[in-house]
Amino acid sequence: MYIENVTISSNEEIAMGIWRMSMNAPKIAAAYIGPGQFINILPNDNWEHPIRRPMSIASVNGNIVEIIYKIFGDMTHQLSRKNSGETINILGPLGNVFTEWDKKEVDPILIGGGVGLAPILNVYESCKNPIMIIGAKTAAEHFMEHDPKNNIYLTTDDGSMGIAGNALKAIDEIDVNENSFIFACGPEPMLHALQKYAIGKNIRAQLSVESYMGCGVGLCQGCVIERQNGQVQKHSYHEKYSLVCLDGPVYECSEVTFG
Amino acid sequence: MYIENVTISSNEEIAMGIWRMSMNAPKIAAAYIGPGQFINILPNDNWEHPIRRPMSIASVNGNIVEIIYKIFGDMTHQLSRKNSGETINILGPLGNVFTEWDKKEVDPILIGGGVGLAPILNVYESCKNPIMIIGAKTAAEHFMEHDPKNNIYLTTDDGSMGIAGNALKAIDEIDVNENSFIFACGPEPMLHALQKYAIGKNIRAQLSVESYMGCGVGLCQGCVIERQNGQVQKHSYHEKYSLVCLDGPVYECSEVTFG
Amino acid sequence: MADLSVKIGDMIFKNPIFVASGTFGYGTENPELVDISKLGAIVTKSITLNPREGNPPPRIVETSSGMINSIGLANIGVEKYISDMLPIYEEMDTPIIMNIAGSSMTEYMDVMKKVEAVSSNIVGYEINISCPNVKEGGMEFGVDCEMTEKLTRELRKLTDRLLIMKLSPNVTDIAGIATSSENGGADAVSAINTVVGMSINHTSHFSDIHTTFGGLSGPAIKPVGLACVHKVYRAVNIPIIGIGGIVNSADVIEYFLAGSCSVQVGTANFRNPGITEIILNDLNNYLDEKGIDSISSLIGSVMTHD
Amino acid sequence: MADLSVKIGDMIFKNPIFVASGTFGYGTENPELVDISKLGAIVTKSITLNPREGNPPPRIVETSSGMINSIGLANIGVEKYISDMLPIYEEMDTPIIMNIAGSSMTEYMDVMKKVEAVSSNIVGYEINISCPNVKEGGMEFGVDCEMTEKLTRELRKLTDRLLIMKLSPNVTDIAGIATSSENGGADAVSAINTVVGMSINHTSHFSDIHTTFGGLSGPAIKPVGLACVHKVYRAVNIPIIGIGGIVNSADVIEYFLAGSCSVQVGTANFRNPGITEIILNDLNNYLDEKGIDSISSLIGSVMTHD
Ligand SMILES: Cc1cc2nc3c(=O)[nH]c(=O)nc-3n(C[C@H](O)[C@H](O)[C@H](O)COP(=O)(O)OP(=O)(O)OC[C@H]3O[C@@H](n4cnc5c(N)ncnc54)[C@H](O)[C@@H]3O)c2cc1C
Ligand SMILES: Cc1cc2nc3c(=O)[nH]c(=O)nc-3n(C[C@H](O)[C@H](O)[C@H](O)COP(=O)(O)OP(=O)(O)OC[C@H]3O[C@@H](n4cnc5c(N)ncnc54)[C@H](O)[C@@H]3O)c2cc1C
Ligand SMILES: Cc1cc2nc3c(=O)[nH]c(=O)nc-3n(C[C@H](O)[C@H](O)[C@H](O)COP(=O)(O)O)c2cc1C
Ligand SMILES: Cc1cc2nc3c(=O)[nH]c(=O)nc-3n(C[C@H](O)[C@H](O)[C@H](O)COP(=O)(O)O)c2cc1C
Ligand code: FES
Ligand code: FES
Repeated sequence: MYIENVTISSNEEIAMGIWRMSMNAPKIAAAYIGPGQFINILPNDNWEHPIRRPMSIASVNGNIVEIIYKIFGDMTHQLSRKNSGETINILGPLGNVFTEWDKKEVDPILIGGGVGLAPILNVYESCKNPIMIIGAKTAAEHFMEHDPKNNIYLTTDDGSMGIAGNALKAIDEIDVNENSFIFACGPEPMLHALQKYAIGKNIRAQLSVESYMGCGVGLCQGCVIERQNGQVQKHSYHEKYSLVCLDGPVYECSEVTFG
Repeated sequence: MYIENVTISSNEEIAMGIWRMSMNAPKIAAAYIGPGQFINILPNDNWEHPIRRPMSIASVNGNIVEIIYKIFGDMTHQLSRKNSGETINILGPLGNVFTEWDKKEVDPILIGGGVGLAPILNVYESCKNPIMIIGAKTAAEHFMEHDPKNNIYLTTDDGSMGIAGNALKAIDEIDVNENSFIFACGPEPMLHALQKYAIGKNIRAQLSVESYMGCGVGLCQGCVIERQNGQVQKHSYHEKYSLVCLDGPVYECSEVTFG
Repeated sequence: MADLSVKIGDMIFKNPIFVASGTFGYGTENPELVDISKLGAIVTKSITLNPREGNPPPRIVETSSGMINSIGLANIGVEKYISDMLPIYEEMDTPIIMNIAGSSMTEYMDVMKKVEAVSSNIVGYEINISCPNVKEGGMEFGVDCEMTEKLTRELRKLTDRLLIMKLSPNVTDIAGIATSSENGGADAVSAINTVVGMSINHTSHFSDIHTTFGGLSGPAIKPVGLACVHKVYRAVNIPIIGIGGIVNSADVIEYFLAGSCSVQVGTANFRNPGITEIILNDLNNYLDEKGIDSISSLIGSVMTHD
Repeated sequence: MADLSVKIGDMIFKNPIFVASGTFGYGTENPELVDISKLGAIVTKSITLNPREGNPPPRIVETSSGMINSIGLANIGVEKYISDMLPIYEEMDTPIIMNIAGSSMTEYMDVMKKVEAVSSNIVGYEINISCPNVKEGGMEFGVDCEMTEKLTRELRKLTDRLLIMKLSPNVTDIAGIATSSENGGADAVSAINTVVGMSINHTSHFSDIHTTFGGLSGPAIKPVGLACVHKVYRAVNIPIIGIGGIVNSADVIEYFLAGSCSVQVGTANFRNPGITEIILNDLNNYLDEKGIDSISSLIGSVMTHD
């Protein structure tokens, strides 16, 4: 875990309101252990926003760490106004990783909803023969091609591209077998639906969840999610709640409770 | 009085830590009535610094309003990082003006200490045959030449350029007559000393004072300076204190009390 | 367009955006930058029985997302308010709420009696029992339930105009003070006045404020204002005027959700004297986009998790 | 190099930069980003008699220059603290101050008795009588002078270690509570805990915090913390540990000038777990540049205008 002032090597809008930023972060790149991990970003040094913003790592190549982010509020807006050559301060790598997607006996189904696509693309890059489903509200938010022949399924809520509907809709068009293993990241309703789906179909799933983070490093106890059956994790002070920043963000499907 | 989002036409360091910024501010330029007036600046739209920063107008040419500022704290630092083409929000023109410097029977002595030089340079530009004294800590903070033949006297506290010492030191080298009239802007100790000097020599003086301003437009009652003999001004709620933003910033020498 | 009108006592205000006492003078300044006829109401600077020169400078200083002030109730006194201001208000169609401060029950009453004795179009009184910056700021009332109730009751007897008690956040139990105001007969309470604060220059080692302590305002205190309003909302049945750190329409919505039936904008006026007009426009757009017919339907409707 | 050591009771701390309770866990986390041996002391997360799971999420939200939290005293309970933490502390050379919370006099006492019954190197106790987020947070003590004095007196009987009462800003008269702590036999007081606050999402209309109200911390509350410290400084003779919005060395100086004899850094750790080391370096430079021999010489030396 490091704090680095990193130089931005590129920062561009890749779809409507969706940006990709690359930074030269040698220490964090070296310490990175795999898809699912995130960094905690501080776009500037004023204290109007005292708290960093967590962003999943979308890829690591050499010293270059990449994120994909959506402009949501003030800090992501500020992020989008940074030019290459400018520096920002990041803390990472943080959190745990998706596992087993690289096992021979696993048929991975990668599902990314909204900005949840960042860690999913990260898995996709190293994954053999995955099926990938990426959901968005509308065509303009997609920057890939709907390509079912190559097992890339895009969905849009408004039907303007790919499959009309959400990721659940797309999964119906896919053959699911006992080796199927869902790896998903996205908004809570999507994860909740996938949790039910996976339990119903009796297939495994790993879900990367979001929560409001005060620190990202286990100090504030703010980022909790309720466990499903009180498993104790070594970093937690307690049994009912898990710390997403340390124990997560990736959980086995039935580990956590939504809503 | 207008609030304008103005485009910066230039912003450059003209001496060590001293910057000059020009902006295209047609409304404020049109409403400007003379040297002494100031604008109230908001370098950005975040609320970490809720309060604008007052800056004297150094010149107005056509639509172009110019300020000269010193990097002091966060807001002036942010100002210095603005590029031409970017916009900032300004409110003005505010405050009253130096008067009588353009009268035939007046021999003006213009004195600027530190960043107090901005309004002084403004008078200088339109003034016939003035004597001008500009004080700074050290040579690097000056951007003009010490040129006594042309009645431009520079002083430095450390003696690294021009006359060693403060503005009072320079005034000793000048012939003062009954038509001499001091127009000064600078730090409080300098103004206080000039006040005593002018009263002692029985010459007139107008002093542009600084005070901490919450609004610049008469709403907050924060910017007060103590009057010397309880003159009532039309904008004041009270007799003991004057509002620098409305009644000032320029006062007749014996109108106000220092320290 | 949504209905922005709000009701306090028997008065209907055309919109809920008021300017806060001490941040907009007597409503007669600065007409260039703001169309005051668009304001829901103007709360004028605290008036005391005698004119007050206010505290010596430095009176204000900026802090993180806020500012501290200690103006010290500089004001023209009630006589001059009556002679110079009331006639101007007759010409204005913006409702004026007169804010009164005092150091004793009699002082508050004397000020109100004088104003009630003349004819004017002011619509009500906001009673400042919460100024932290002067001994005479009424804080001894604002921190004590019994005295608050007594003062409210006496003032209630003097006027049929709106009677609004302005509450301090610098107390253990603001809901208790609000209840006392309600019991005393107030039409409404406004909350909050400034939070006691201090600032020191680490280079000069001087206090940044002449009186050492001052009142903190601005976005920094918005969470405190919201908490106070919601606590009071749970305790009383009279309307609440929300104050503290309001700088945009989202803030107004949050104050309504917490329980306000109108709001006052203070410190934000210093940054932009025309900010209330921007807030009003944005508020209209927000309500239209959300399909909310009347802003009053939002009052107190925050959804809590418990 | 200036002398940074400070004295509280009989204890000398090598420097005045402590980390605040609840913002640094048990001092056993996150060793990668901060060299904890450089800290003046670690105040550990509030411990209660029984383990507590804490409040449901959402537990935190950002506000202007601040944040609200309502963690709800999630903690491992005193038994586990004794079995799992105390042995680790034996290996550390950073002084540990144990923070205790409780819902009754007996609970505070029981926790302390259990710890006093075993051997450990903790140097003192900070008693949380000011957590605004749970019924069991001790606030009923923190707002009442008599109960504060009684609790302090009882705890004083149980230990010879440092006894520090942690004060709430959410009271009418913090100086009174501080005086009661002094009278009860406390070695020091720390001020402040968080300020009660609320935050609402204007789009969803939901409270941003599960428990509706939470505790505001960060730079936004620095003026409140400074004012509280200075008020307490004028009222008591025991040392004061300053807390609230400290993010850099200038803030530390200001807290000393206001009357603190050491400080705690809270929220700033979340932004940068290594921030205390930066503060410490800058503090050293500041004192050297100013030619100040000992930081303790600054305590309470703010220059006021009156
Ligand atoms: C583990 C994790 C990984 C994430 N990865 C990505 C990613 O790859 N790309 C992406 O676009 N977004 C990602 N997010 C979400 C991202 O952190 C928020 O969109 C961002 O914080 C918004 O900041 P803002 O200032 O623009 O918006 P704000 O206006 O501050 O906040 C709007 C919303 O953003 C969320 N948010 C704000 N602050 C935090 C915080 N400190 N922690 C968590 N959520 C917060 C809240 O839901 C809040 O209501 C991730 C979140 C988590 C927890
Ligand atoms: C009428 C007037 C004209 C001025 N003209 C000029 C000028 O032409 N060039 C120039 O460089 N400076 C000028 N100043 C001073 C300038 O306003 C301050 O240097 C500036 O506000 C510093 O802001 P900061 O954020 O960089 O520093 P900060 O760190 O915020 O403040 C440092 C110091 O700046 C002063 N200051 C901060 N805010 C204000 C405020 N709202 N009002 C007044 N003073 C403040 C205070 O003394 C404070 O201690 C003028 C001030 C006044 C009142
Ligand atoms: C400079 C200044 C002067 C004030 N004067 C008064 C006053 O005279 N009477 C009063 O009741 N409140 C006064 N207040 C308090 C405001 O009316 C308001 O309650 C407070 O500032 C919080 O709102 P804000 O955060 O929007 O500024 C004053 C506030 C400021 C900043
Ligand atoms: C997330 C969080 C958890 C906290 N938990 C505790 C606690 O368990 N016990 C306690 O006495 N104070 C607790 N506090 C209060 C801090 O110790 C400190 O008093 C307060 O945050 C003000 O300091 P700051 O502005 O530097 O954060 C907590 C604060 C935060 C932000
Ligand atoms: S974000 Fe602070 S503990 Fe997880
Ligand atoms: S700066 Fe606000 S009244 Fe002068």
